[in-house]
Amino acid sequence: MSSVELLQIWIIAFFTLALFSFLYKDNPVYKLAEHIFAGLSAGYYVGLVWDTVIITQLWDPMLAGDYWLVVPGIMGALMFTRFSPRFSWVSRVSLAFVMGVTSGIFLVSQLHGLVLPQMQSTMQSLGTDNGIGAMFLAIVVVIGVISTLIYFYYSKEHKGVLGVTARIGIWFIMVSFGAHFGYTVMGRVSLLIGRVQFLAEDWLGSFSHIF
Amino acid sequence: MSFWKTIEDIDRRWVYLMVGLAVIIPFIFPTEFPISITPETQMLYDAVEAVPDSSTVMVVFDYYPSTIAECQPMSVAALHHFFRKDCKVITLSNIPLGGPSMAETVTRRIAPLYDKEYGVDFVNLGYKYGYVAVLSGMGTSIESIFPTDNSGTPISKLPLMDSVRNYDQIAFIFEVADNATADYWVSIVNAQYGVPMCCGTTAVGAPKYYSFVQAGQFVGLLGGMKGAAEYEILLSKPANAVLGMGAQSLVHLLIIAMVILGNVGFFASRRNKRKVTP
Amino acid sequence: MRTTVPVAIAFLSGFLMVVSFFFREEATFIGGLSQNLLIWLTIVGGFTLLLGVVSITRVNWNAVKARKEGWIFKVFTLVSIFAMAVPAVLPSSWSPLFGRAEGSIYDWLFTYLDMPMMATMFATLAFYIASAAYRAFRARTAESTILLVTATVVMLWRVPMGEAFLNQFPGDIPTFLNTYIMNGANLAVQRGIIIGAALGAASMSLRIILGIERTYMGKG
Amino acid sequence: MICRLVYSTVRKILDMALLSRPLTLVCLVLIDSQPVLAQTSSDGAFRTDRINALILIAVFCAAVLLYTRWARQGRPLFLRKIPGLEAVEEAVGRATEMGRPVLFIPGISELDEIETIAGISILGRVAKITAQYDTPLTVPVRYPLVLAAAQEMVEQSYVEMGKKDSYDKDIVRYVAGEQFAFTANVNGYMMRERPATNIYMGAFFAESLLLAETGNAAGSIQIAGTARPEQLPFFIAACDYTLMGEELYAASAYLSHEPLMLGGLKGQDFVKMLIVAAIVLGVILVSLNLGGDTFLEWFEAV
Repeated sequence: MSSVELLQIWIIAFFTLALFSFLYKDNPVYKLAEHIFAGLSAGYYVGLVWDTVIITQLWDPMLAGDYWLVVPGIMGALMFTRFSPRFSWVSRVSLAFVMGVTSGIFLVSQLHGLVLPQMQSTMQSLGTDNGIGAMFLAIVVVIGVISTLIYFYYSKEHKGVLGVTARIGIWFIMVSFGAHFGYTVMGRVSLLIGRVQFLAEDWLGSFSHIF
Repeated sequence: MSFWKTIEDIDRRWVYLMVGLAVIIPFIFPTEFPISITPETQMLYDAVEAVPDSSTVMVVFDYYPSTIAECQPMSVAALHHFFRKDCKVITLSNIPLGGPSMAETVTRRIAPLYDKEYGVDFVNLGYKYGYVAVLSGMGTSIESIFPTDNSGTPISKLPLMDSVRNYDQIAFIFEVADNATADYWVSIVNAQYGVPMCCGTTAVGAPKYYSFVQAGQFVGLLGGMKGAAEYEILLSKPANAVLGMGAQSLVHLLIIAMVILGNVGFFASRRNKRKVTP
Repeated sequence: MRTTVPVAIAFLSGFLMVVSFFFREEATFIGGLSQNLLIWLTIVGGFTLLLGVVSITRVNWNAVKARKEGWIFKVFTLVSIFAMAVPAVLPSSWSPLFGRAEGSIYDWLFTYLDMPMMATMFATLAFYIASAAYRAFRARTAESTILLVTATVVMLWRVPMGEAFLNQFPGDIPTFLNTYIMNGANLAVQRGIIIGAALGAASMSLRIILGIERTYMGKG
Repeated sequence: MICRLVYSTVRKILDMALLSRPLTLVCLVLIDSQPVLAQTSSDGAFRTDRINALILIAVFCAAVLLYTRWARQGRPLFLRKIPGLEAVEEAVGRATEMGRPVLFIPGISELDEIETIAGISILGRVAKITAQYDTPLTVPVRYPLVLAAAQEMVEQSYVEMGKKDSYDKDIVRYVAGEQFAFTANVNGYMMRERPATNIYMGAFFAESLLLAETGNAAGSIQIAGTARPEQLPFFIAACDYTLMGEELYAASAYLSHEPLMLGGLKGQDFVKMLIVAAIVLGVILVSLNLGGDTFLEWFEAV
């Protein structure tokens, strides 16, 4: 292991332990790590935007003769008027463009790409053609979807039939949330395992090279 | 009563300490348990197997470095799988923070194992702002959205990209995501361009995507580290995800034990209260 | 002027995207136009990423200048921003330390400081989730009991040791869980939520396109 | 000027096309779509195979716009009471009694997220209560645009309650752009200042539990609301009250009585019922073999 590698491992270990230290108590080392973290993450965007947007997407194609790109370039630059109290309204133009295009795609893709297919695959046969198990599953899905939709229906009081359906809905919702919680525990633990793998193997391993 | 009260009001730092120990112990005393394969993983494996050899596919790195432990094993396994099948791989990312560099590092680590060459067998397109625009735009022309690859080489100079114009030339998309970008791959690319795709996602995201699998919008699903471990087993390439399963097991059991203990305490102290105040 | 122009732009660009969805891209003028708008969006939008950087620099700079409490920490934030940003925008032809490629300062700071810190912040969640489960998971009502039981069983099922335990019981519990819980009840609820959320997002988009919703424009 | 003209003309055309005859459009879905759908994949420029999406979009837009118009005209539109809304007011009241601050986080997403907008409108209501009782309020945000919108909202609330003097620009403050840097900072604040009440309303991600657990450790009363299903279990586990999913939007519409929000919600409700009806119809047709497959084709996304 070279001394550079050793240094790198110790730097990672220092910041890892600094952030974990908050679990015990708030402390200055944690605070230091927290502030460096905020700065680095912000700085990362500068390099990324400079390279992937300004150079490759804007500057190079413009030199190659695509002069129309002046328009989005100016619009992008106008975003910064946001910081001047007098001219901040100008940035709305750029923002409106971003919001407009995104909304246009969203309006269509949400209804077309999500609502239609999800409705379609809910319309399953409740018959016994595919066996009792499949029938039971189809019933669970159909009732679950409908009762969930009803639970999130606000135009009527949840009384009578609507009330009963909404009540079934909340039970379904709790089953799903429970499943979600169980699943998520796995995810979070995995990430901790990742850090412990580093600390146990790389960092503790490096001790033998020093001492 | 006081015993249960103490148990219930225990300082949370003791809990943290126990979790820490539960993660460390399996690394010292490793134990192995058989890993069963869930149908969603099997479906994903079969679907990737069914992709024609030597066709062009996309492997998407839509995750932040923070979830590397869960997501990276999936991308690694996917790359093994596609390279083994001699597929041409295009990688890209919709994650500004770290996405493109992870794609670069991982792919360049795996490719030499299969004698794959950059530009001919695989290409890293990198990152562009605005996933909605990127996903829609590539439907017409990939080059218009990504004029260059991640390191600034013009797309026209990469032999692999000669035959690839838009989604029509992509046989399969392997999305690995730790966030909602997977939804947009479904609602835009799958719905409008009909490219078959599957998804590897964190355990947090997985429950939502069962619905997409059943609707046929995803042909398979890997849920969290367990899903990754199953895929590694199917590929006969056990790696990090399989290794992590021991620690995973112990922490799960610890948390379950704590939930049970907490509830016993809750009921016990409630009964005691009833006794005290009739 | 200050409101009308942005509203008109949002309307025109949004409406164009909606219309182009119903026409073949290659065959029509509108298809080509919408493709151009998408390219523009990747450029204009890219700049919004920088707004946050300017904000955080300003906030910290002001705090340091006014010697507010804890200003010394803010100095570290400012130094970190510049250490990351400045070498990244300098051309790599000057020195291999500049630019974004492997071996650059930018890449080094990201790999050895930023990335591990992100992963660590996320990893602390494992501790929090354990203490939340211990403290808050109580069978108080019928609903919370359902939540608790499902969570526990799914937790068992998702790890090899737990699965081995579940297999001790009669009936194929893992298959039952996968079929009727994950692909049954869970799937149904998620689908209901997906549909509801899609309607919500679509309604928001519609209102933005028509200029009814203007909150995003903020003050001024 | 020209922009305005174009805009108002198109708007009028849309209004006429969509608002005047929503019922006709609904009928269209049920009667007319089948023959049109039959002739899919023609090679013309217009995608006839996407006519089903067109119809859905048209019905949806019509419903939302119609209800929005009604709401603006002041027609009484019923919304059921959202349980948990009183909880918000009670929790702020408790902070007043204890003389400790209220912490409000309008999510960590950008202003283009519907949840953020809902969160900010709930913030308006909360700020009115804190203004009335002179309770300190802190609102950390993660985006410059959210900062501007939230500042404006809080200022307006204080002015409306006649407390312009007690409004401080630093009530709403920009913290950090990175998700966990933001969380780390807010967590630090919670442990140091120990607010009596924490309210989380908006889009939350992995930080949900980090915030809620720390808040709990600091002994605060906590109320949360988010539409993210994956984060709801954590809020439910760690907070005293949680608004689930669309309850967040309903709450903001209910509290603000803003016709825009109300109209949107009512329109969505209307379409939701159509969807339920269509699913029931589809299930019946498929189960009884009454041409269900043809019916299913209407929902094919291409």
